[in-house]
Amino acid sequence: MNILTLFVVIPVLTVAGILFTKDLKQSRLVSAIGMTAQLILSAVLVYLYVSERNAGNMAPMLFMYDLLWFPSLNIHYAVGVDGISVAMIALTGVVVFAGIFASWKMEFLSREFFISLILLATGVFGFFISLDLFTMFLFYEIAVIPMYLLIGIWGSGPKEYSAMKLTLMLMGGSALLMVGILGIYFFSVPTGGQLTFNVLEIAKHQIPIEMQRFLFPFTFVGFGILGALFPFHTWSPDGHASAPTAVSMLHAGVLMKLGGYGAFRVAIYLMPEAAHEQAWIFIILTTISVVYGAFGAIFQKDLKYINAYSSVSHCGLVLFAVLMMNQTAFTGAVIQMISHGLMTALFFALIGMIYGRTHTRMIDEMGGLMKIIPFLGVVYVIAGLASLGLPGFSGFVAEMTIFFGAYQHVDMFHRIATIVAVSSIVITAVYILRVVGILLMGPIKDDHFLHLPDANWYERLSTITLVVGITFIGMMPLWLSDMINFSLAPLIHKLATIQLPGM
Amino acid sequence: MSSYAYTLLIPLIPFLVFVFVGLAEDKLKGKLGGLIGTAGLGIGTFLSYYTAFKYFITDHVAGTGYTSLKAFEITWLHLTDKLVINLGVLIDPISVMMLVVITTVSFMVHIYSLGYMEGERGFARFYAFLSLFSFSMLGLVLATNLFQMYIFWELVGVSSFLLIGYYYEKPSAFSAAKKAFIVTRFADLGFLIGILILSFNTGTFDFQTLTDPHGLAIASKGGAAFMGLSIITWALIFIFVGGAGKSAMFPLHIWLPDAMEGPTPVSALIHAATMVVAGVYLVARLFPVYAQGGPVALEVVAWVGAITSLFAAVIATTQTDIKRVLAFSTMSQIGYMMLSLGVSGYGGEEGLGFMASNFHLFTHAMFKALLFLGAGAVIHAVHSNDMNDMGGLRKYLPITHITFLIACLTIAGIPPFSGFFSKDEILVAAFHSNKILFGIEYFVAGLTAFYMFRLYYNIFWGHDRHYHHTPHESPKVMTIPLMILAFGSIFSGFLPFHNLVTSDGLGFESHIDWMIAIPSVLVGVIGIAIATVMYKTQNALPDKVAGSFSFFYQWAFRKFYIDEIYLFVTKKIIFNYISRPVAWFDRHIVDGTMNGIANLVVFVSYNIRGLQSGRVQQYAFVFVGGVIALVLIFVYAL
Amino acid sequence: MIDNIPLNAFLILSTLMFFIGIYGFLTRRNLITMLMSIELILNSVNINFVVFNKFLYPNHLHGHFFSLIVIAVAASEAAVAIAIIINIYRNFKSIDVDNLDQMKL
Amino acid sequence: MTLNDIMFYLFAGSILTFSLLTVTSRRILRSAVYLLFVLVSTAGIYFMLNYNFLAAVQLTVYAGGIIVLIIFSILLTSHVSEKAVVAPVRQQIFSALAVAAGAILTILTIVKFVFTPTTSPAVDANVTNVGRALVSYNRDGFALPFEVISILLLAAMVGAIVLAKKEKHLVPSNEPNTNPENPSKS
Repeated sequence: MNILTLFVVIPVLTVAGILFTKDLKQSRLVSAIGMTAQLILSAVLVYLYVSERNAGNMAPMLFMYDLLWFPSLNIHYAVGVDGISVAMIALTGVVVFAGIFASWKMEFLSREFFISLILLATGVFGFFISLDLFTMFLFYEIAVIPMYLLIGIWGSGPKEYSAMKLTLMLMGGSALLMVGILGIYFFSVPTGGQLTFNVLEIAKHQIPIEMQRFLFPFTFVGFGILGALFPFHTWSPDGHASAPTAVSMLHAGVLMKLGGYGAFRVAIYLMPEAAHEQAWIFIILTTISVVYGAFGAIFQKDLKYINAYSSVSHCGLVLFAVLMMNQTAFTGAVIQMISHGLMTALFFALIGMIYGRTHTRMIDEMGGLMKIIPFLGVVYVIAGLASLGLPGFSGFVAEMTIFFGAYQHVDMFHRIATIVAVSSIVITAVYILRVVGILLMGPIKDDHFLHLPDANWYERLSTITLVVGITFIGMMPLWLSDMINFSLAPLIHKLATIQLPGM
Repeated sequence: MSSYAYTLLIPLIPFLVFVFVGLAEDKLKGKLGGLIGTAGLGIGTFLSYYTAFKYFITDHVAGTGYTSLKAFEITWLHLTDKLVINLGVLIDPISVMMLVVITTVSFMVHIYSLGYMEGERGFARFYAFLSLFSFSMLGLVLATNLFQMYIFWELVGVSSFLLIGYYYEKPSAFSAAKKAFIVTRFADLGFLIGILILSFNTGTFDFQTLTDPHGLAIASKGGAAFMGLSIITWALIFIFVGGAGKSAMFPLHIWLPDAMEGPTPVSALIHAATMVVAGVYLVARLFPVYAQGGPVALEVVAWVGAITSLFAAVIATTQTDIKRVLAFSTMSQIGYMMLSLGVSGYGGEEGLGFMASNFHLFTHAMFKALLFLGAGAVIHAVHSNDMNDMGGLRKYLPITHITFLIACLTIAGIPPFSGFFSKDEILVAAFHSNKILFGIEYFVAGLTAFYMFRLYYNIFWGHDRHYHHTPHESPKVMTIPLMILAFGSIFSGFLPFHNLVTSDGLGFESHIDWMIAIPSVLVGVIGIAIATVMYKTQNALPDKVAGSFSFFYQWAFRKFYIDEIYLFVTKKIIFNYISRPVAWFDRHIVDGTMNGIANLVVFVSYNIRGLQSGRVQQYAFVFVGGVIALVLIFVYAL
Repeated sequence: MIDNIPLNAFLILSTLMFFIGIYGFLTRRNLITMLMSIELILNSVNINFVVFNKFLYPNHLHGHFFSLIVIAVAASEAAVAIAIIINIYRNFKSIDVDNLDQMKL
Repeated sequence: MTLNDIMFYLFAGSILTFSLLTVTSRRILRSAVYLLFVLVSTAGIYFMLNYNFLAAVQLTVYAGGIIVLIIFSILLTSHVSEKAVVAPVRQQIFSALAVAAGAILTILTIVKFVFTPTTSPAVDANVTNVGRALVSYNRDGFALPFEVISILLLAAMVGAIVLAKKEKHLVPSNEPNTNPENPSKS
């Protein structure tokens, strides 16, 4: 069997396995085994990919497999990966793995919980391996639907409201996306002949520029909603705040990356001309996202809200970089996706663990936790420092690559946008340190907190996995950036050869 | 060239120590963590001295200049085709000098802390952070390129943050740490923008390429102009903003006094000797670019330095917290260094200011670390920072007293202590460049002598206070570093800096200009004399003087209300007028729109629901109406 | 026999009857009277069938038989409807159509 | 104007009058009686059209069967003297307007349309012909509809019985005291 297909098969088998379990212990064991297998598989994929490239395989996509499953519309199950997808798959593997261990104590309807969680993961994995727009969209929907259940059933606070809001807004995004994808399909082969959903096929042709102008905003905004593009980001704070820990992790860590990845792989790759023309609008929006999310985070009191706004800011940076449309910025965008995925998953995991102990997420009700739960405290500080872009952690690499990439544009507009975006690093520092200060430092506010237990083995496993990922990328970014760089070649080539009307 | 490859170990050992001690913190009982840290740094110190010896003496071919060489370099990240981030080790006069400074002071602080921090919770953590700081600072000075410098610049900032916030249970300590981090981070924003501009226009981060006199950076000084200055000048000004933040230059200095919340050895290491001079080092590192590519930027440096030195010295005369006095003194002295760089030219005698700046950096590191460690010993003895709680301590703390006195004389510029030599060079350089700046510095020299001796007398003279327990001299592990640093303070002035550390690598003849030196010594002596009159014995004179200048005194005491202005801007304006409205806007406008759309749908469907009333007659009515309408449309209208 | 009466007269008669039936259906609140309105409607339709048969296609008997069938259907409809009405009456103690809005739930 | 004409207008007049009375009368029982008159008049029209069999069926099934059924159910569900609740005036006006519009439209259409009768020889609708056609399965035979109708009638009969039969706990009664004198009934 094709190695990529395994990424869909293993979760499905895991789900099937969970169906036969009876209680929490069994279902979490099965999930853990399945997702560990998945993580190992991701590692194997990275290894295979790198060795294949080193062996001189220059094909744009590796491990291709193609199966026609709906002939009348020419829809294929077409899979294949390049460096970017491999990186995203590895990220997903890590985050899902950590997510399972973060929900080790999910007592309520545990079987159903793990099933939904792994279905969600299936969708995400499927999305990243797909080369066929329709199949990609299908997997995207598979990922979104369990979200509703996960938040609506296992959430906290106004969970029905949040679940509804999140799902409806994402579905709104899907609707726009559907228009975009169908449009692309119908204009995929302008010279006549069999229409196709295959990304690689479409990329060989040029979609008529009039259609691009019309379809690009649909596609970009459709993915942008998932990537928390201002002003379509409001599902994110509410959704994240209500979601259970593992879901927040997966959602912010991976699902939001679908937006960035899709915007890049579909919107920019297939419609570069329109992207060039309309980029300025979205650059303004994403610049606003970056700064605005950071400012929004300063004033929040709920830990999850803070992190959700920070995600808005960081994901804004991803889209910002994608729109800058040069190699460095693209590389930065991908690294930022991975880096933010790991960091935010770590944050949400920690928040979940802290909440599980103190039963509050309001920062002003807590204080001095560093003394009580040093392990979680230290990891929280690490996550915070990574998030504010400290060298040695992945965030720094990503942000710097983005800023330097963005600054390569010679005109004033891009420059100013870049400098405004750069200023977010200060604001980020402000809110991160504010939280760290109130939450972990200072005197202990509540005597009830005095005897809270520090992290368990599974919590340690979950967080350490993520910390290792963050530090590894932060310390040795070269291999990752080279892997991504190589895969960008077709796109860069396409960008270099497009004829820009009126330019 | 690769014969210097071992220098890689100098930063690497502290890093490994950090990782090891940091991870095994709980397991390290007693002083084990500290001993490991100290041992690691001891090796580093030895290697640094060996490197200095080798670079300046053994490997140096007489009559030639000192060249810069890369001992080690790896590629860390590709940004664009041209911009590559390397990590490496650059060996040249200033980096070797900084190696010596950092390892010496850091080693002393490591030893000293074995005594000072004894019994503190998180002793091992303290040493882990110290090692992290040493690693970052060494990485910073050994950087081969601007970006590596930025990386370590940030790391230095975070280790400073961690160390200031060492007593994290104290809210004041943490808020000081936060303030330090955020203010310097804000400055780093300038640094980063500067790097962006500079690297884009020159296509490189590498120091050797940047400072190449025929390189792009210098050659393009007349390039594209923006608001009257060339792009390179702007870049340099932005970079200087970063340096000013780290070096606590006015108006980005506000974090430094608060940073005194950290343990005293930390203040000695980070906030006196090493990290705060990073800004000076940065400008010195890019000095050829500044001098030849953007003279205007250099003028900015000079004026900011002069203003800061004056401003800080004035405040220092009014403070009562001994560590804060020293902090302002540090600012003032760094202002000197900046000024000196600012008035310097490039090459030969012109580069006197450059040499003087580095010279002063070196001597200052010695005597300021000494002062801080001495202050630490005093605090250790009386458990207070406030000089009103001190007096007559010379009997109890003889060694501390003597070393402190030496340091005070050094900073006051009294020959033959080292401060005299370095300060004299700065004054000469200023004299040749700008008479106004020279005048300011003369005045500041007097003020410096005055406030240092005010401090000295208040601590060691005057009458006894009622101490909780009789103050006693610190253990040997603390006094020996004091003695070593005192030794350094006395004799480092005789080092032939004009031959070793110069702007172009070539030595030049330097001599003491007695026309300037004698008045400067006199000014110092006058300052000391005034302080003696006012503070040696308890009398009412200080209050009278303060009273007669009450308005100005109040201003200076309140540090010219700069903190309040910042607080106003951040708390009131940013917090209340930006962040709060953004949060509100998000909740009510953006989210409100989304909810509004949802509510509209609910509203519409609620009303449409009325149509589905379950009343047959209503359905029938609509049905009939519909049929009629259809007939009208299809039979009559069409 | 009635050839001198125009076809339109019959049609207008049945139209009026039809709409009177509809009027009744729309305005009466009582299920039984609504049922009677429906009978009126059916009746008017029957007239149409018959008249068309007679005047336009006297060579066939289709309209005639259609009327017959309609009558049969009307009978069975009435039977079922009345059964339902009685059932409703038993459950709701009312056959006022306005009370019967449970359908929407 | 022949007698036939007079007869026709008489029938037409009575149909319209009694139709109106049927749908407007406040007493349900009277409505039923007025409906009976309408149906009988309709049968008269059929007679005039020479469709004797149909007229007979109309009289027996409609006037005889259905009306009786309706009257029974009225008696079962309401008191004889009870006056029907009248719909709100607004509803009446709107209905009347809609109905009037519909009627006018239809009549206009009828008037404008030109009907073209066939020229083929007529078939006499006497009982013989009707009966033959009803059971014939030739091209113009109606055996199949006839069977369908018979099944429908059967189904309706069964359905009516099932529906009208009193069933236990069809709807859980909220008012157990409705029939206190006869608890075994429910």
